[in-house]
Order: sequence, then structure tokens, then C-alpha cells
Amino acid sequence: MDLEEIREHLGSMEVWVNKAKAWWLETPNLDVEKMARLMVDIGSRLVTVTASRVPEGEFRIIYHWDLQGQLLNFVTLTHQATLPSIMSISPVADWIEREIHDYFAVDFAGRKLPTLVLSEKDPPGIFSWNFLWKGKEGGHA
Amino acid sequence: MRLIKKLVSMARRRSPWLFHLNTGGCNGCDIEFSACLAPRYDVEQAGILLVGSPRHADILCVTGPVTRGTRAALETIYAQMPEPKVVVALGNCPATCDVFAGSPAIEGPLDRILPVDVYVPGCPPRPHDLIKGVAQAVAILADQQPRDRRIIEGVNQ
Amino acid sequence: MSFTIPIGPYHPALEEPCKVQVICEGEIVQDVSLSVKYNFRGVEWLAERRNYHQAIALVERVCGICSNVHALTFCNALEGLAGLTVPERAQYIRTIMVELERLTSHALWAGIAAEVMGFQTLFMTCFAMREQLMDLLETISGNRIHYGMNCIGGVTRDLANPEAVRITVRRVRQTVTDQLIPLFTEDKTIHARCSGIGQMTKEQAVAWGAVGPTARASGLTEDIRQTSPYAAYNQLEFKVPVETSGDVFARVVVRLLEMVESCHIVEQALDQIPPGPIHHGPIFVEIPRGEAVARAEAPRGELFYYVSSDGTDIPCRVKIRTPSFVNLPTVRLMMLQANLADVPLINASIDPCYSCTSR
Amino acid sequence: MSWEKVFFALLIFPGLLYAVPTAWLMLWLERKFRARMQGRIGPPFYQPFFDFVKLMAKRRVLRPSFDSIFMMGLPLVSVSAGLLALALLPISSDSRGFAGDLVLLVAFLEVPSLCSVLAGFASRSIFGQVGATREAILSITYNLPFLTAIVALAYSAQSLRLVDIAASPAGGVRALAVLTICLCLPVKLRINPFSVSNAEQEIYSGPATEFSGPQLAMWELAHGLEWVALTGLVVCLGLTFRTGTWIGDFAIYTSLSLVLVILLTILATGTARLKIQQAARFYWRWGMGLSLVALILGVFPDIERFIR
Repeated sequence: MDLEEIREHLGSMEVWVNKAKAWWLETPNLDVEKMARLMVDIGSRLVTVTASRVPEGEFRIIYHWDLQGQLLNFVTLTHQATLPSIMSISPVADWIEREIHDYFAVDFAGRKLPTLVLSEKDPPGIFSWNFLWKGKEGGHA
Repeated sequence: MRLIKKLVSMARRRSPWLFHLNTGGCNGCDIEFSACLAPRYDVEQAGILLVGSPRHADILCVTGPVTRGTRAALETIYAQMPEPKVVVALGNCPATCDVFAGSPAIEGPLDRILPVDVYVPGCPPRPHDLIKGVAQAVAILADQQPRDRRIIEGVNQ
Repeated sequence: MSFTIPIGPYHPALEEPCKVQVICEGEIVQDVSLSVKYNFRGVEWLAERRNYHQAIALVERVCGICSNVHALTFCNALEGLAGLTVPERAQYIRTIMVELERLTSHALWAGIAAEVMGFQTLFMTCFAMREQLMDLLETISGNRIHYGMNCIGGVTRDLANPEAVRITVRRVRQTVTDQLIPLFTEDKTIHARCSGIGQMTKEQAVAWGAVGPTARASGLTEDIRQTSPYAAYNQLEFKVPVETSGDVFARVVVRLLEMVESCHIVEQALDQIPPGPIHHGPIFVEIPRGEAVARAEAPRGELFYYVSSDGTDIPCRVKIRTPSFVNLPTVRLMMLQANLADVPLINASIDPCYSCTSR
Repeated sequence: MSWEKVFFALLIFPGLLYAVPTAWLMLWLERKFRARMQGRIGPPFYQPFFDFVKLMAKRRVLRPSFDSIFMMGLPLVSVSAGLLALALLPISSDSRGFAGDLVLLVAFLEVPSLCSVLAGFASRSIFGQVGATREAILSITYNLPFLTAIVALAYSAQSLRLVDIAASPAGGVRALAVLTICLCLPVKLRINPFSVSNAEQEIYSGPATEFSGPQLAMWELAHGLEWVALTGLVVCLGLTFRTGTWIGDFAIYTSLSLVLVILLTILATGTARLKIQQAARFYWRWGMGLSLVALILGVFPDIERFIR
């Protein structure tokens, strides 16, 4: 399956961009579960998921997939800081989603998100700008 | 009585048992620590032994900047060690937090939590420096009366 | 009677703090839960508050065992972002450094694995060999750990004495082929401890996204050095050792063969290394607005970096996906129904690095 | 047996005065040889002595009183059992012993392992408990061949007196029985490949994990005494002649024990730790096999004559 077929299958109107030896597809309303199922079916491996802040209080989420040595990156946005979980489709996502939840308090619907790198009593989202530890200020470097 | 005191001091000089504790460092110091056990540095010739249980140890060797996750364990392990005991801060991390200074996940440096007796600087310190640091710790151990409990509590607050 | 045995956070078999909660029925493992929060230092958080040159020093300290490959991948991502071409000689020096680091890392792992099996003599053999490599790395970079060799657009130091590298690598290869491989594969007690233990099938490895030697011991052939070459790997020839049985023994064999292959790569690189500059030009490079990813084959598997920049000298977001982060969850699959005595060994067999995992 | 002789055996030779320094010497020899074989230099000869003094000078960690009685008492019992076992050994040709001292010796030799099991459970740490369980399982597996070998010896000598066994003629039974006892030494001493109950990488130091200071020093000493007693037992039973002079016996006994320590160390250095099932299988197969052959030969001496 080549890149164009993947794009059409996902119903994305955008175009693939080649940046720094990797392919990028920006789709603000990507159907994450459909994408994950498709990628698993064609034998692709989930490398990781990257989250980063965008100014409007939402998060930019990038799914990085490895397809026979090529790196395909699906870029999408969260809706009210939530995305569906793909852990049941690709078990790798288990720790990845937990870590993103710890860092940014992004919710992945359809699963429990126990803390991975934080203590149980800590609130998630330490990478958010306005986050403060109890008794310790975390907003400065 | 004086003879016994002298004998004990001699024994403490010659048989320091170490407990190694990584409080969330990068492993660099820890590998160098393991390298000290290996043939080239062979610390056993000086009677130094790495023990698995803090209850057997005389010297606590701490590496890493003390993360939030390890602080409780660090305090428990320090309390489990029988007196007299000495704390050695191995590497820059327990001394200053090194590159990790300022991170919200760090509770260190170590001297905010425990009384530190010897600092061994370096990122990571060479095995020679580690051995030198242990030698300093041993000298403290040999002449040390059991440490006043109040001081420790004062530091903990 | 089922009971829970906490292994860790501090345990003699682990260099680093990690908690493995083992629920046992007698001495048979029923379930395992891992806790990796102890090493969390917030490296990604810090990287977003340091400039690019400070960030190189920072990402080196994600892990003390594979520090060089971290810096290399970060620089690769930045060079991709800035569109720099790195001079040939620098690429070769990077390759040599990465392979030497792989050798020290695997030697360390072999020592730890032997120690976990209670075979102290083999631990000493591995560490004695590793010391030679440490000397070599010290002569090249001036440091035993955290070499500080990489910068954006090249390397910081030239390879002054290639003959020293050649001699040490030859000696190391001899130790590996003459001592380590026969000892690990033929010793009866080691065989009794490793064979048929901690199995992971190819399907599980694919589903859980295992990488590196852990995946290759289960029959996957993927190696970033071949599938998407970086540094000078596209000009070098090497084999990727693969085993299919997926047990601890297979992981031992894969790593030992990889060590031999690494020696081969270093020798080839020394033969082919061209003269020329070791750096692209200005030390301080302007990083334009944009985002880039870079991947490399670290000693434990695929290392992944994502960097996005807004044009200032401080990165917007640095994402690090280390090989142990995806390999560690597979430990649970391997440990189910295993014997309690095998738990530390299975854990050690994937060569876990907790300081990489939780950063 | 006169009282003076008993005191001499208990306190001077082969008891306290001889055994304790020898125990330290053996502990050192074991560490030193291991280090030399691994290409290291190893500790100086006074190391176990200074370790002992240092541990004795450590302050005690406070514990609930009931626990502390156990934790103080068990290592002491272990040490005294080791001394008592040593006092019974028929080292010199003029030692007499008493009827049934073999049974007492076997019992005393088992006490340290029993104490260690109790200590593991008393320490209330999960690692101590796992170590204790392993120790208990192992003691069942090695004691069967060990005891069978002892029975075979006693039967063939037609006596439960150690002196008689030591003086009985050399033969197939005795060789096989002593070999079985030798086979049991590594596991009784908890060294590789059978260091299962104190496997540091799995369960810290096993039963001794929670002990510190003087109590730990006592454990170390008890362990050293086990070395002295067990190697001494093998030498006493295996040696078929006595020089006749006290000094000669002493020299031969001591030097052979030290050689045995070195041999055991070589074995320990060249192997990895086995799992408990593998260790048990080994003892059931080889230990039991050897000792049963010894027993059959002992019960039916005609077979041996027939083979010859």
C-alpha cells in the first residue's frame, strides 16, 4: 500500500509532505482508531506518539509509524484535550498514552490511565505551562 | 579499653562495606561504581565490599539528583543502616543536581535530605576518584562517634 | 498461597531504581507490574528550557550507557531541521563512536547478566574487557562516559590515533570470540539458566513494538542501521544477527554476535575514513522554524527523537522515545508462568535502562 | 572421656581457640582464591577478622523485644552448634569419643541450617522468608543422600562411634560415602552452583538480610565454623590412617581441610547459580545414586568382595 492509498483510505484532504527524511500528513480531524487499525493491518509498527502544546489549550498529537523503514507521521489535534485510545489496537500505546497523560493531562478515551512517571497522588500534566507542584514552583527554569 | 578502641578504629578502616543507591541518575556514576569492583580497580583488596542489604552497610554511596520517586526510599534506607554510618555523594548530581537542576521532578540536591560527609565531584567521577572518596569516608568512619541524632532530625525538617 | 514480592526499588540485581512487583503462586509468577517512576527527572521539560547547545549536554545525560547515541540522534534531528550536510569524515567518526559505545554497552550487559546468574567470574571477564574499551574511548574523547563528541553539524574532536582503535578492537574481538561466546554458549550452568526461559514470540514482539536485540532474538529483522541508514552506515557492509527462539538464550546470542559485527564495522570504517574537515562550519547554527524526527539504532534498539523549533535558540518541544520504553512492557509477557528465580534474569535479558525509560 | 578432655576439645582444639581463627582463615582463603581466579588481587589475610571486629562494634538497631531475642539468640545457637560439632571430630588417634557421637554430630551439623531457616522467618522480611523456604527445601534434598551416606558408613563399621568409623578399613563403601558427603558440601556451605538460599541477585542475602551489626558478625562466624566442621568431617572420615603423633595428625588434618576449601572455591568460581529445582534434581539423581550404592555395598559386603 503506498502513501496515497493510505491517505485516501483515511479520507484526508491534505497532502503528504516530505520533511527531513520522513513523511508528514496533517489532518486536524483524523479518525485515530481507523488510522491505527489500517496501519496495524498493513504491518506497520507504532514508534511513538508525540504531544505538544498549541496555544488554544488543545494539544498537537503526532502518531509516528514505521512502515518498512519509512517513517510516516500523522498529525492531528485533540478535542477538549481528548483523543480515543488506540491501546486495544496496538498494545505499544499503553505506556505511551500513560506518559502523555502524565505530561500534559491529555485524556485517551476508552481506557484507564494509571500514572507512569508520576506518583499516584500527583495530579497529571506537569508539562503544562501553569502547572505548580504542591509547595514547589515548577514554572521557572 | 583504649586497646579495644584502637582495634575497632583499625577494623573500621579496613572493612568498609558499601551500599550503593541510585536516586534517579543517568547510570554513568553507577557503571563507574561497578567498574571499581572489576579486576583493574579491584576494591576488595582494600576490604571494600558491596553489600546487598543496607543493614549490612557502613557507607552509603548515593548517585543521582534525588528524584521525587526515590526520596522516600532514600530516607528509609538511610534509617535502616546501623550507626556509625557515612554518606558519600558520588558525582555532580547529588551535590548540585548538575544538568537536572530546576526540574520539577527533582527534590535534591542530596544535602537537603541527608547529612553528606564526602563529596566526589565529576560527571561521572573516575574510578580513582570514587576510591579516593571512599577512603575519605573511611577515615571519618574510623574516628567517628555515633552521630548525634538531633542533627539528623534537624536536617530532615 | 499467592503472595506479592516487591523486587526493588533498590535491589542488588538492578543498577537503577525500579520496582517489579511479582505476584507468585509458590515460586511461579502469576502476574507482574512494573513501576518506573523512580528515574523521572523531566529531561524533556528541561530541554524546552535550554538552548540547543545546552540541550546536547542534557540529552547525553538521559542515559550514561548510551549517551553518545542520544547526542548523535538529537544532532541528526537538528541537522535535518536546518538542512545541514555533515562532512564525510565526521560521519565516519560518529559511526565509530556509536559502534564503540555499542561494544561497551553490550560488554556491560554481558557482565550484568552473568552477575545475575551468579556467575561472578564471567562478570569479571566482561568488565576486564570493557575496561580496554573505556581506555580507548578516553583516548578519543577525553572522557570515560559522556563523551561530548557530537555537535550540530559535525563532531568536536578528530580521530587522532586510528591505530589505537584498530588494536583495541582486534583485541576485543578476540576476547569475544575466544572467551565470551564459548563461555556463554557452552557452559552447562548458563545453559540450564537461559534456555527456554522468558520466551516472547514474533507476534508478541510485533504487537508490543519491541525493538533492537530483544526483537531480533524473536525473529524480527529490523535494524535502523539498515532500514534507514544514518551517519556512514549506508557505505558499510554488515550483517544483522537474528535468532528465532525468542528466549533469554537467543537474546544472549544475538548480543554476542552483534559485538563481533560491531568490531567488523569499526574496522571497515577505519579503512574507509576519508580525510577532510570534521565540522560543517560555524559552531553556532541557526535552527529555522519547523519540526524534524531522527532515528538511530542505539545498543538497546531504535532510539527516536522529535524536535520542533520556533526559530529561537530554544527548542519548542523535544520528544525522546528510548528503546527501553517499548522493550520494558514486554517483560511482563516473558515473566508470566516463569520461576521466581528467573525474574531478575529475564529482566536483565532485555538490557533494560530505567533512566532512559522514564527520563 | 574425662572432663579435662571435653573442655580441651571444646575450648582449645579443635574447639574455640583453633576453630575461630581457622574459620577466618578459610573465609579469607575462599575470598582470596576467588579473587585470584578472577584476575583480581583479593583481600588481605586479616580481612575476615577485621570484618568481625567492625560488625561487633556496630550499634544495634532497635527492634521489638520478642524479635530481638530470636535475632540475638539464633546466630549464637548456630555458632555454639558449630563448635560442639567440631569438638566431636576424631582428629587425633588418641581421641576416644563415646557411643552414638555420630548421631550427635549429624544433629549439630544440621543446627546452623535450621537456625538460618528460623532466622529467615523470624526476620519478617519477604526476602528472608523466601530464603528460608529455599533453605528448608534444599536441606531436605541434600540431607537424604547425606544421611544415607552416614548410615552406610555406620553400618559397614558396625558402630555409631566416630572413632570406629575413622579406624575402619578403607574400601568401596567408605570411598563412596565420603564422595557423597563431599558432594553435599557446596550446598551445605551455600556456595555456587548451589547458593540458592542466599542468592544476592534475587533475594538480597536471604535469611541474613535483616540482621546487622553483632548478629551479622555471629552469622559470618557461624558460616566460617560450618566450613571448618564440614571440611574437617570429610577429612576425618576420608583419611584412612593416623600418624600416631598428635602434631602429625593436626598438621595433616589442617592442611587437607585447607586444600578442600580451595577445591570448593574453584568449583564455585567456575559455575553459575542453579535454580532450586535444578539443584534438587542434581541431588536426587547423583547424590542419592551414590549414597544408595554405598548403602547396598555396606549392607551386603559380599558384593564388594565379589566385584574384587
